[in-house]
Amino acid sequence: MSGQFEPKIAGFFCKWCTSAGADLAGTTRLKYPPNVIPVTMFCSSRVDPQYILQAFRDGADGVIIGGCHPGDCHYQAGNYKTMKRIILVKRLMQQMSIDEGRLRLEWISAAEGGKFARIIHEFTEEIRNLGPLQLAQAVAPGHGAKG
Amino acid sequence: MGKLIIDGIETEAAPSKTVLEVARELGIKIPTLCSHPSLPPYGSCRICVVEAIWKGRSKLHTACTFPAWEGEIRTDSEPVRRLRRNILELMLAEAPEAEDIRALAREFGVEQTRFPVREEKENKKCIMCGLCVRVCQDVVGFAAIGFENRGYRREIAAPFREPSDACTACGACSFVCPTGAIDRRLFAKVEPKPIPSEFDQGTTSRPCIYTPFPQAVPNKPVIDTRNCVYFKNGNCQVCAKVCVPRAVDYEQQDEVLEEEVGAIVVATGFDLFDMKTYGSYGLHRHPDVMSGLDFERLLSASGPTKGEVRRPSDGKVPKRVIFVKCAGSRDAEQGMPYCSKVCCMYSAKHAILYKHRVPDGEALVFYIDVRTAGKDFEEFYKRATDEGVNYVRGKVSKVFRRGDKMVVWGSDTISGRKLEVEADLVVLATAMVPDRSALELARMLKIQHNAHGFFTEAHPKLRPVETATAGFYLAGAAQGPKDIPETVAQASAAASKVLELFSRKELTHDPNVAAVDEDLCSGCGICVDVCPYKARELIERKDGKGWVIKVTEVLCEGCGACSAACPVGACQQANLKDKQIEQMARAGLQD
Amino acid sequence: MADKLKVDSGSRLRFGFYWAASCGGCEIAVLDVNEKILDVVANADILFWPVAMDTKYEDVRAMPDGHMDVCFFNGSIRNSEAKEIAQLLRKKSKVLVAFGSCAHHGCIPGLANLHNRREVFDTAYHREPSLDDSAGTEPKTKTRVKEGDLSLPEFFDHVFPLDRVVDVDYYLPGCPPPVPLILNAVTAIFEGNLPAKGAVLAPVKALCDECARNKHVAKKMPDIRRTWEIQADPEECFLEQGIICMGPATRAGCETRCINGNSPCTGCLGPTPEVTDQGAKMISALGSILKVDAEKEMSEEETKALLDKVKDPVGTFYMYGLASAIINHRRGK
Amino acid sequence: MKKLKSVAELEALRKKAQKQTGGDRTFVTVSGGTCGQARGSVSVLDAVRSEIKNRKLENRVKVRASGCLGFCEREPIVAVYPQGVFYPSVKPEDAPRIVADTVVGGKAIEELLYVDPVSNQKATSDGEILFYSKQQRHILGNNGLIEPTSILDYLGIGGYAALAKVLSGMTPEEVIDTIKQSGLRGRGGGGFPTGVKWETCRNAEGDIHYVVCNADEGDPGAYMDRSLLEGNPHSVLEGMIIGAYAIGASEGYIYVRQEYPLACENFGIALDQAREFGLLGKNILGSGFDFDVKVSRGGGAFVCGESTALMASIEGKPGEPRAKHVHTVEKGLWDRPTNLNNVETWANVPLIINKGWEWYSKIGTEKSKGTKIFSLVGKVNNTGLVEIPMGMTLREIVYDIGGGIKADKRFKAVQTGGPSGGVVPESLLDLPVDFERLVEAGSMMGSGGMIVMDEGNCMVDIAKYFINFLKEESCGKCTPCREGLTQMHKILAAITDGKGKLEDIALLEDLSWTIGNGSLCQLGATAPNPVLSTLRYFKSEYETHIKDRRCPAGVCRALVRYRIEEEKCTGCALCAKQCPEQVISGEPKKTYRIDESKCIKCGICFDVCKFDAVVVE
Repeated sequence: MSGQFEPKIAGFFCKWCTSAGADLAGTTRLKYPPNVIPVTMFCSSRVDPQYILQAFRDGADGVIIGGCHPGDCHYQAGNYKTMKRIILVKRLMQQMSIDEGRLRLEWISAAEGGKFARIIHEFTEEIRNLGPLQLAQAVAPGHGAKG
Repeated sequence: MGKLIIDGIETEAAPSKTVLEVARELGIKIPTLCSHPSLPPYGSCRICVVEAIWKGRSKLHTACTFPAWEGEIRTDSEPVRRLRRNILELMLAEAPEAEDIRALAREFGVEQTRFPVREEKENKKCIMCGLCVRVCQDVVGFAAIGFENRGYRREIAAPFREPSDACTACGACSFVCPTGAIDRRLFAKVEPKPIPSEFDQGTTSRPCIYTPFPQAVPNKPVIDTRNCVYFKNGNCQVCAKVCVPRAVDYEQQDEVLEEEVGAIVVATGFDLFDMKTYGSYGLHRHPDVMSGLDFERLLSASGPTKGEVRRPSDGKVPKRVIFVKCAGSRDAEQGMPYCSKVCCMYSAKHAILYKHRVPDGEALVFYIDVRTAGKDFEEFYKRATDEGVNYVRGKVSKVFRRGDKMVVWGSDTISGRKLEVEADLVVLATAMVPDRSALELARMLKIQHNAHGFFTEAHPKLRPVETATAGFYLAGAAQGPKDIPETVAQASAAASKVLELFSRKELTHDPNVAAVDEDLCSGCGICVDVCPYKARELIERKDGKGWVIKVTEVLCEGCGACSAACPVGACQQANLKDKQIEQMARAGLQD
Repeated sequence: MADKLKVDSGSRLRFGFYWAASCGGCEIAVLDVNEKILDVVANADILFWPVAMDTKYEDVRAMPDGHMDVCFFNGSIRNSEAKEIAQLLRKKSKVLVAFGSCAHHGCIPGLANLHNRREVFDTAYHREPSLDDSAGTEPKTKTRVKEGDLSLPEFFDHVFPLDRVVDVDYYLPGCPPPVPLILNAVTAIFEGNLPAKGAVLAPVKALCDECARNKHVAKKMPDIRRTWEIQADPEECFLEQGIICMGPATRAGCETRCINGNSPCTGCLGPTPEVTDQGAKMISALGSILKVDAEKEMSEEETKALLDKVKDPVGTFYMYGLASAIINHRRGK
Repeated sequence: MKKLKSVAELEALRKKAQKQTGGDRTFVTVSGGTCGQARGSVSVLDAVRSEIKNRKLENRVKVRASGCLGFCEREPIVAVYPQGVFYPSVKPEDAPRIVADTVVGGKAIEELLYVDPVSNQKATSDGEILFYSKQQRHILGNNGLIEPTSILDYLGIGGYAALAKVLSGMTPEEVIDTIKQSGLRGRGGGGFPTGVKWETCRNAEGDIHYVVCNADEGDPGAYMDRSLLEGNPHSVLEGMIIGAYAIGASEGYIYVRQEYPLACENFGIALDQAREFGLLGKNILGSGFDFDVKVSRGGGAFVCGESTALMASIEGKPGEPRAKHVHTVEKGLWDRPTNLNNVETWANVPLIINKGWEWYSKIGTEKSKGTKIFSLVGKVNNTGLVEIPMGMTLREIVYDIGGGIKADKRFKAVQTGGPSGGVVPESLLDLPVDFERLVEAGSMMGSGGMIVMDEGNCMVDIAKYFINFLKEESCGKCTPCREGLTQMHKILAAITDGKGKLEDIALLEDLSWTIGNGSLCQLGATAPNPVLSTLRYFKSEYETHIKDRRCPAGVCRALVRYRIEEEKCTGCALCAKQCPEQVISGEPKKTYRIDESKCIKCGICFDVCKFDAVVVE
């Protein structure tokens, strides 16, 4: 690992599909990079855009959100809301010159352990290629960052 | 109302009925040919003639048309027999090839007719009773055939003697014809489309009104409304006419029953892999290649051959049957890397039963492994080999037809030889796949399933009959291939789990329900429709100063969508607040 | 905080006002209190108010620390001078109030954080069409002339809210702060009734709470429209008409002054207490109610196309709050 | 013409009509029925008309194209009134003389008058002709007095007076009672009492009742109904209207065969006229009674004369009979009460109403009242339509009215009742003709066919002929009729072909019983009659055909041979010239010979030989 950039990736996964898919990937002993720090929530619609921005500010080089496939949401339509939010956040990121590839929304079902492993692998490599985000709060000269 | 005496039996006169009907009610047999319960009396064949005696005068009438007035009826007097004999003689001359008429004539002692055969008549089986024409017009409502010419030139024909589009080859005419005189090809452009019997795996056909399978519960017939003539054009209704207790009700509709339940056990069962991608095995292409389930029907006493092992193509008794195991199962390339679990044992059973039915027949089983992990399973397998079933270890690569034989190409991996074996019948142990309805149900219930569509249990070791969702349980092959004892065990376990659930006085609920900070809530209403369970509603504040969201906690399933949607952070999920999540993420990122 | 001021009846308070990077509207707002200014004058001495009084920085420097009771600081921190004066006033004031959106969140000047100093200078001094740029002149902190060295304040790369450079006691939000909030604040000061330090001197609820257009029903947004696209129904909620209104994510207290003029809220009072990032929250809310009844029938492409109707996400959701947002500036290249 | 709104208006109109047409005015009647037209009456009529025109007599002399006058043998007939001079077999070239001498001059032309074939007496008027004088032409007689297309003519001879009488005071029950008392029985063949039928129909349950006129006259050689419809359609219509009134029907049908174009046309005209005059339609003659008649044209199937088949045909279904345990008077057309009567029956109704049942019931025998029209055909001298009172003997009909057997041959039998009737032999010549007697004799009244046969008729051949007709006309619905008649015909054909077996006679009897008792409808039930009655009276002829392979009448070709008697042959060679097969050879003036091996037995030589030299053996 010496010298190679190891990206930090925040993952927000829904409990029913993507987290279950991650479990499946695990129980089927699939290998995938350890760069993703997963946070499991009940539904991808629980993901507040603030978390994404905060994760970036807290040092994440990429953020991945995993939900159920459209139509398969355990809560009927949560993932549609997630989709709309993520689209807007990506637009925002564009304006802020943050490569929108650093944010990824994926539909991974409980059955898709393989897909989970593949996506994590793929995303990790993409972020690795994009390099560190290095997004620190702007600070006035002579001042340390606040909060 | 006066008395009617039929063959000495006294009964009430019933002018609304015919003598035939009353006689039949009394158990008196009167022969008929042109009469059918689905059609009004016609009186053309005259075979049902009876002697009516009224005020001392005797006259012959047809029982099918004659009202059951008061008086006396003799159904077997000498004039009656004489007339029937003579009519049958005329019919024998008219329809010399009609076996049914010959048989009926014999009943009346007529072996020969005194009349020459009506050579000029084309149809040598038809007695012109007109049932076919009437059923086509009055019952089916097509009028695709009719009488051509009149008198002795009469024939049954399609218009212009050309097969027409009006005829759908429904077969009603053949069905009612008392002498088997119908040649459908003269009427119909199309081939008849028999309705395949679902229960017999399509190896036999079934009528539009049928009992789904012999042990169906309730064991009552159903109407196939997609094919029933009545539902197509409002005609026929024969089943209603012949049903004595008047039980046929066309107004009945499929009903969607709404039941409130406390738990759901998902037991959608399995289907057979359709083998379409296994073209080289020839299923669906060669009649003599069949699935294990087809063979099961073939062995059944209530099956298409009444239990005789006869192959579909020519009805011959197969002298060599090859059983191919793992037809689809354990084949990752076909997307079924799993073992279907039941095939080893049922193939052994089939082979043994086949040997019992055809003692001089040869049963050959191709296998990858013989898996007998079950109580007495190994012993059963041993019995199969002891009884002469040959097992060959190796996969089959191809099945094809040569002459009237099926040829199986396979390998014997023990001896390392390539094999070519001819067989009369090939039985494929096709893979078990989830029932096709399972996926839709999975979506509806939001139950997880694996890549093959089998439902996923909450925990493979510790919670094998529960799903991740409280109140939903699994049983049987819906969860994965399994045999009957295993299914019964799992179903019993699921039932126990349900009972356990029901026996609790209180139900626990996930603590991650949404809450509202009333001080912050501005009553904007954004979160209301976000909630899929209608757990959120706007109410006026008690002090009258504005509106606030109220959460019905028991309805909340804890998805947290409202929390994300709330533009002021007033809505927070208990035990999973924004700050907690942010901290979780931060903690991970700071590693 | 009340103890800090020690306002006694009879003793007069000492006030200061300062204007950093801002439009001057906040100064006008002070006057908008109308005759209430007389109460202020009656009860307080204004020691420092550059827009109205000729007081030198040196005079302020000369004051003992904590000499002024309350200093109202409006404007964001754009350059070293503003920072310096902020620090000075912090020292000389018992209570420092960030007055108005610029001091609070950076406000419109904060939108400059979409660019850095270089880009601002290029635009302002080189690419301005009315400018003769043949000499390529631009401001420098130090310029040597024959009379000696001239100095100018340093133009920072980014804009900051007041509390990024000094400790702030209270915030009076709004662009400019609504008169009632100013009066409330002043009254609280006079009555020694100030809340705990760090408070925003405005209601904690969002604007919907006081909005007459809020009909208290499940909110749905049918489409995204810009204000000029339709003649907005003055009775109906803007969001329900497809117009993005920041009201749900913005503090109340303005008495819906924009909405009363049939113009949607743009969010000048900033987020409510539990919210870190007003824009992100509004994005989340919008994603929740936009076509909520038809979302399942829409393809991802259709959804994208719909959301493309939000022409300028930063300008829409961060008009006032960019400089204080979680990500408060555009990433450098 | 304005609609007549009351009986009084009708009577006023009648007076006007009588002034124009009746009484002592001169008019010429030219018979113009289908049979007359076939014999050239149209050109005779044209000739008479042009002669009248040439002499500018149009205003003084009226020329009538009447319907059939019955004396078919002597068509076309011209009669000049008021004198009643009767000219048979008129040719167009006779017209100027008739107009000049008889119409203008008032004298009969001797050489054009009728000469009785037996007595050689000349007859000036029809009353002097035995053919007519023995008849009672109550129904048919009016044909000569009117032009069938003129309702005024009909009114002039008292037409619609019966209707007027009924509508001006008779209750339906009274009408039915009158018909019942008169003893009128159905003329279509069944002989069912008409009044009883009407009463049953009237009392039958149903919102709508129908009356139907059966004009599907299908018997070969019978044309009574046709001549009535052609010659006096209003009389039939008037009967129907009265019947409808009595029964309570407001709709009627006439089922008439398409092969009767003139009948269709004339009846159609009558319907139009009746509607125009308000004798059909709503509120007939102001009585409040509504009725109209529709014409339904039949395709000419014999079986459609059977009531249920006829009704099925009107309903648009195949003309096949159905079981009639429930009668059509209760469930007929469209399952509603329907009263069906034959043309002649309907035509009797106005007569009975006008003259009263007392008068009517005096005509005929005890059980068969009134007159009956027969079509007298066959080997008699005077063929034609004859109307005789019930009870007249066959002998009177054949010898007096019919003028005896042609060519003085020996009488053999009369076939009555149409194809499914039977033969009455010489021994029964004195049988009074009525419904019961004919049935007793093994035949029936039928609709009135009467075919006279002489010694030249083979009875087996006759039976075969009728069975063939019935076989061809069988609808084929029921087995006994369809198959039985087919087999019966085969047996008869075998017998006439010389291939008969002795047991065939028993088989024919068994088959007859089977068809008679087993058939669905009356047509089938009566179909064996030709066989049964010929077997009854002429069994020996069958036996001769079978045992001796000989046809005594010399009709059955397979059983005859033609021979030329040398002594009689003059060698005229006529036979040789006519022989279609050219198998008669010889030299002129010497004896000719028939090559029997090649002879097809067509009989032309026999017919053409003027010296009776050709004999049949």
